[in-house]
Amino acid sequence: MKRIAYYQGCSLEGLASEYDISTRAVCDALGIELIEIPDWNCCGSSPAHSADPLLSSALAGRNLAIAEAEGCDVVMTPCPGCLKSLKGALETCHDPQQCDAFREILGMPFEGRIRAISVLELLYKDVGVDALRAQVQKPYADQVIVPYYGCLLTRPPKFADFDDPENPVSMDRLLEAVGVTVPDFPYKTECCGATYGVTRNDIVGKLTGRILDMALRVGAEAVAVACPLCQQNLDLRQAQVNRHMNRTFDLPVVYITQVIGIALGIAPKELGLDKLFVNADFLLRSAREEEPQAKTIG
Amino acid sequence: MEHIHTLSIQNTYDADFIKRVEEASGQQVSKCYQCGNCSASCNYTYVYDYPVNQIMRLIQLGQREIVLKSRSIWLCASCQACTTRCPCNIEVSHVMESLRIMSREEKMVSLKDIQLFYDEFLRSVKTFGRVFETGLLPVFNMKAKRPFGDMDLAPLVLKKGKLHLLPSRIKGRKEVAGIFERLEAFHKKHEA
Amino acid sequence: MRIGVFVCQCGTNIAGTVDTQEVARRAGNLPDVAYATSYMYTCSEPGQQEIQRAIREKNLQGVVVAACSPRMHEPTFRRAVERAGLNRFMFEMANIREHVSWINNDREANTRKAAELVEMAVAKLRFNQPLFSSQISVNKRVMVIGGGVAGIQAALDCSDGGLDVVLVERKSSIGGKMAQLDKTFPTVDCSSCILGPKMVDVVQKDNITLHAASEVESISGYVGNFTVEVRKKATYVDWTACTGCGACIEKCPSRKVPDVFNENLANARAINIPFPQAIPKKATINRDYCLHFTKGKCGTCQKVCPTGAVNYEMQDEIVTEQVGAIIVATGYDLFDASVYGEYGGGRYADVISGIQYERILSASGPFGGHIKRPSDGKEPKDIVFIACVGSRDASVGRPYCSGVCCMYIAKQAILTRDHLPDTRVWVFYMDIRAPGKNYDEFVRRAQEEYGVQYIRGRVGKVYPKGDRMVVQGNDTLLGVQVEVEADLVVLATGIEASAGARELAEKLRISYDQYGFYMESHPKLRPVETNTAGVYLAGVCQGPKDIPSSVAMGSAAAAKVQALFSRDTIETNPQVALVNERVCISCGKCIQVCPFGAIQWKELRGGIRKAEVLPSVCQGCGLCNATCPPKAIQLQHATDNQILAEVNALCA
Amino acid sequence: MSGSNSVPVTEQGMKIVGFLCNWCSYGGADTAGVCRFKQPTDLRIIRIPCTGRMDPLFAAKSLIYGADGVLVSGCHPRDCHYAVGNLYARRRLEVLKHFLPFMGIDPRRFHYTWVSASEGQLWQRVVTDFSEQIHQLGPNPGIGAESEIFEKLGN
Ligand SMILES: Cc1cc2nc3c(=O)[nH]c(=O)nc-3n(C[C@H](O)[C@H](O)[C@H](O)COP(=O)(O)OP(=O)(O)OC[C@H]3O[C@@H](n4cnc5c(N)ncnc54)[C@H](O)[C@@H]3O)c2cc1C
Ligand SMILES: Cc1cc2nc3c(=O)[nH]c(=O)nc-3n(C[C@H](O)[C@H](O)[C@H](O)COP(=O)(O)OP(=O)(O)OC[C@H]3O[C@@H](n4cnc5c(N)ncnc54)[C@H](O)[C@@H]3O)c2cc1C
Ligand code: SF4
Ligand code: SF4
Ligand code: SF4
Ligand code: SF4
Ligand code: SF4
Ligand code: SF4
Ligand code: SF4
Ligand code: SF4
Repeated sequence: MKRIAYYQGCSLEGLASEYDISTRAVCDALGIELIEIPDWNCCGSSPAHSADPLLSSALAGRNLAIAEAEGCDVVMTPCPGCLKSLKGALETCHDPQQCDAFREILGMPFEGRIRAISVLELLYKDVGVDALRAQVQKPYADQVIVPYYGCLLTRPPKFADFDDPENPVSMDRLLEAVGVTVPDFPYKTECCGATYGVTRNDIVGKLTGRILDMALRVGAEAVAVACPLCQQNLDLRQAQVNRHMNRTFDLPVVYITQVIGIALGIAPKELGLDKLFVNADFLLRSAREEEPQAKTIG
Repeated sequence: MEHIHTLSIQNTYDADFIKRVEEASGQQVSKCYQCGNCSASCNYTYVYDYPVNQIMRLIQLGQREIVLKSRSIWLCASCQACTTRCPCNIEVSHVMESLRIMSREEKMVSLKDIQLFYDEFLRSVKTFGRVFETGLLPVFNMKAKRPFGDMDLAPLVLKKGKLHLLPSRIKGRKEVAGIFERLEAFHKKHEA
Repeated sequence: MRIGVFVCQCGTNIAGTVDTQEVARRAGNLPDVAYATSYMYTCSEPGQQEIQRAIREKNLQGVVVAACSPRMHEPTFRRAVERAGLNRFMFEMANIREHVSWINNDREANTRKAAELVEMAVAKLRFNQPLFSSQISVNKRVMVIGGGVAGIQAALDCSDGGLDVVLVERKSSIGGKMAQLDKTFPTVDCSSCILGPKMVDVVQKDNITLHAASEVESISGYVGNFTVEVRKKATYVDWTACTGCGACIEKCPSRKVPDVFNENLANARAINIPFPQAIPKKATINRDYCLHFTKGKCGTCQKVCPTGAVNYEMQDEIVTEQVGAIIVATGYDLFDASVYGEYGGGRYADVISGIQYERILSASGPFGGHIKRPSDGKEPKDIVFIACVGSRDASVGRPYCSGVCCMYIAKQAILTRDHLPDTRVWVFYMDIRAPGKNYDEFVRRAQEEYGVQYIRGRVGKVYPKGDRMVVQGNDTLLGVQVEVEADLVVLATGIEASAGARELAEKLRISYDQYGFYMESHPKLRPVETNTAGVYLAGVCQGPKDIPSSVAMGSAAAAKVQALFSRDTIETNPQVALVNERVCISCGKCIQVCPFGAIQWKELRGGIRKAEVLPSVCQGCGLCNATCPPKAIQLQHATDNQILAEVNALCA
Repeated sequence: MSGSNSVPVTEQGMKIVGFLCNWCSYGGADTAGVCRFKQPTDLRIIRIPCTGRMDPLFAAKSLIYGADGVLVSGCHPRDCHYAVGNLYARRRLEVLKHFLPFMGIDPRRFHYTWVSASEGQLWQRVVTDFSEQIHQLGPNPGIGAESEIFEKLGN
């Protein structure tokens, strides 16, 4: 059995805490043991990258080194931004031209044997769609949810080894496995404004507005995400978006782990459903009632 | 968009710039044949002063100052759409990233706010080992002279119990600070 | 050996900077040199007679001429010594003009250098052996592989020249891609109207044997005498009996078979004739969809066939053909657009390829020539073309230009505006490549007369919005991102090597480039020949090209074959490798390296094997010679001894 | 042979053996001549059908017998008249280059390159540069004599 280290990253400690608890709850329900990286630090995110790629690699590298020292084979992180930093660090570590500088700056032993994966890859590849389907206790009945992967999860292509960079399907398949109806969503990988939440929320307003609008057009009741930044932009900032775009969006934006958690029979509170800004109780529709008339609700 | 009148190419041509960008990014900029796919795919083209394909063209023409002073390089969100679709296998996003670093080094940063946010972010990491979201925002707002930026969100966040009043200080923050220090020493050594 | 040396002055070309008298004098002191002299213009008629006279009078057994480059006059002098009774390989040249007198003015150094070059030539000549060509007879039948327009042209031209032709086509009908096209640029005339008569000619010529639904199984032999095994695939219909009446097709209950000829825009039946003008017009059963084969249930076609042609027991058959030359014209395939996830080809019904659009435009196509979109049959109001899909794109491994798509986009845009004057046409392009006669004018016409909008920039993404598609691109001339909403998106998918091209090349022992296109012998001067004697190329199998060039190449290949067949025998080149069986240790290394497959095992008594060179196949590269560990295999006229003699003469 | 460097070597010239393939480089050398591109006089060209015919032994023997330099030139990779001969040559000659120091021969005395029949100017440069290099190295002191290189590489 693989030893899986868990790297939650700063966002999941703060504004995205429900992503953290739902990830842990789902893994627990599926019998996956997560070993939290002791005393992990921030991976540096885009600011580190824009300052110096070596800084980014070394910051992420410290977490990898700790996980490796704990005897783990893979590091799983729910945050695509962190994933990019972790993969970047591994790339630097294996690049003959950079590895010496990397090691010097990292300043601790690290072999670079470990792999970095996202929670999505863990569910899609390691657990598998069929195994997940078999564990569903409360399948959804008629909920229509679009999967929104965001820009980083499947890019750049050299890092996206588990799904197609242009038309990823892993989240589609996972959602379908728990009974959700998944329409074709053309904006799966469009960027939502990423880190400009703070500095330029006019940009976020426009880009996020497009995405929410397209979700409504294809008939979605909610957007499923796998990235804390996407979630914040789409959910927390939905009111800002409404102001910028002169709209009245009221679209739940839920973490994929929350959607799956409900279907696995986990209590909504244990998935942090109450922490979302736009109410997402529609998810519970079929979870409460399994009789056919449930279909008439809503 | 600033209008370039006549660009007397040789007067502002910096051949060394092309070389430095290529070295820093590991990308061969001369491979770009100006298809425009990067700009077609970039969600930020509308706020850029030069669409990213023009940034690539300006590098090819050695126009260091226009490039390093452009707003585009700071508005790039590293979303990788350009890298993913470039038919010439250029990691365009990587080039943009290298330009940000160069513009910082050469003191040509156009959008100081974004740089400031990045700096505050890293300061937080260096101090606590993790990012302290609650602390980062007010400091940034103050320094950026936008005291009420995002204040509309505070009550929402507070209500959901998501606002931490204290940073989580990790035990290994000395180790993390050490990374910053060794990096600085490393660069000093290599400049010498 | 008695050797004669002739040092040419070439007027002042050589004598100006080389003391030719001195060179001749020093040559006279070399071992075995019986006669040495200097002459004004050695290649002139009197010069050659002087050599012949010396051969006779001085009883010379070998001749060295120190003059210009052997690439210039070696054949001249070889003929000259032959006329005087010497074997033409008892001759060597020293290049003292291009390599000496013309590149430096230092008379002393030049003279010394010229003398040394003569010394080297003499040293080599002392190891020369007479070599003799042999004559091999030529089988004057030609095989053409691939029945597209290039192959058809080649077959008809050979047939007109009185040759017997065997045409092998892997599909059930000839015609290739051109048969699928609606109209052709730049004249916009009907494709099947100009191709149809040529296809009919093929079956009407007595001297053309057509094997359709057939592929080449194996090839052996060499120029003049190839043996080709052809696999005739089981069609489950006896073609000698089938009249092409179509009764079977009408009654066949299996109706959901992808119609390949119509690029899957319609359905066909399990028993089918691909298109009305098919040649041969014979039915074929598609096993994968036939209920008889999949479920063991049906037998309708057999029952309704008036001639009793249907035969479910039919097996593949191998026929052997003997030919003297082969023309390869296997054409191309199209890039699979679904590789571009961002364009949605293969995912969205209204994102189609250029060849699919040809079928839509065609009056015999799935919509009877009415332009409709596949999803709901509506007439499109906006059509977007995207150029260079799977071309000029290193990220998908296709960095080359497909050469024809700029033109076919213009053609299809013009035809669209002809059919539907109210429909707007948008073309996203990077560069317009239209270098043929009347080609650029044609593209200009699309813009000037037909109002087609060209937008310069590659497209980032295509996605559905409502029941239309949004094309997100960039106008690089304006420097802005642009969006165009379209009802139909046509991807100009590029040309790639046809499936199985590499395997066929290996059977033919011809080389191909990294993309699978066949390599011509010389990119400028031998464009239809390959490096394997007797094998010629025509059409797109050599690289992307349009119909006029494919046809020209078909005719050129036919002309090459006629030239080859104009003699009854061909002379072999005797400068080939030769194995000394006593020295050969049977390691097989030479067999592995020979690029032409010219070496094979020869079984001796007692089960011992030794390498043996097929002189008619060997091209004389010498790779085997350099490879052979005990140096058992020696390239005649460039043996180790000969080359080392030159080295010795210079260095020792 | 010490002190031979002080002898004005150009007077006698150096002995450089060139092995050129018939199809490309020999033609390139002809083109250079036709264009009257001036070149040093030290080179003596041996015509071989293809660089694939080039037995590394020819080069080694030349150097052992006392040639001061050996130059091999053929068609550019992919342009080989015989499809792949030059690719084999490249591999073999690369090995030879690494082997020369072990014979005590300065590997700079050996060079291989690609020149096509139309590249007269390139040929002029190749010959000039290589001849210059050999003049700088001076006459070949004989096998084993340049062993300081051997020592350097041996470590
Ligand atoms: C959409 C589109 C529109 C075009 N429009 C025009 C136009 O308007 N004007 C123009 O000049 N050009 C046009 N072209 C280009 C034109 O199609 C080609 O130039 C022409 O068809 C090339 O002919 P060919 O005989 O070389 O190849 P093909 O037409 O591909 O014929 C090759 C034949 O060989 C057969 N074959 C393949 N492999 C084997 C094998 N191993 N054994 C036996 N048989 C084999 C194939 O089945 C096929 O029948 C267009 C191309 C496209 C894609
Ligand atoms: C600057 C330049 C560079 C080029 N570079 C390249 C290149 O790198 N690669 C390439 O592939 N192509 C190149 N080309 C194109 C190339 O020159 C032509 O494709 C090629 O020369 C055409 O050969 P031809 O025999 O058809 O015509 P020509 O070379 O023009 O030969 C025609 C001959 O016919 C003679 N003639 C004309 N009228 C009569 C008459 N009435 N009676 C008798 N004789 C007559 C002429 O005197 C001439 O000798 C280049 C062209 C130019 C202008
Ligand atoms: S990485 Fe930057 S330049 Fe590239 S598409 Fe994204 S935002 Fe635009
Ligand atoms: S996508 Fe690549 S080739 Fe095209 S303009 Fe951008 S950088 Fe240049
Ligand atoms: S043989 Fe050659 S060198 Fe002599 S005259 Fe003829 S052309 Fe000139
Ligand atoms: S198989 Fe029989 S029924 Fe079918 S087309 Fe041929 S002759 Fe007609
Ligand atoms: S046997 Fe097959 S081909 Fe014939 S009619 Fe039935 S399904 Fe069609
Ligand atoms: S012909 Fe035109 S469309 Fe086709 S690959 Fe070349 S440039 Fe692109
Ligand atoms: S000389 Fe070349 S072609 Fe001839 S047998 Fe040897 S390797 Fe083959
Ligand atoms: S390489 Fe030489 S020894 Fe080996 S099989 Fe061939 S000829 Fe015989």
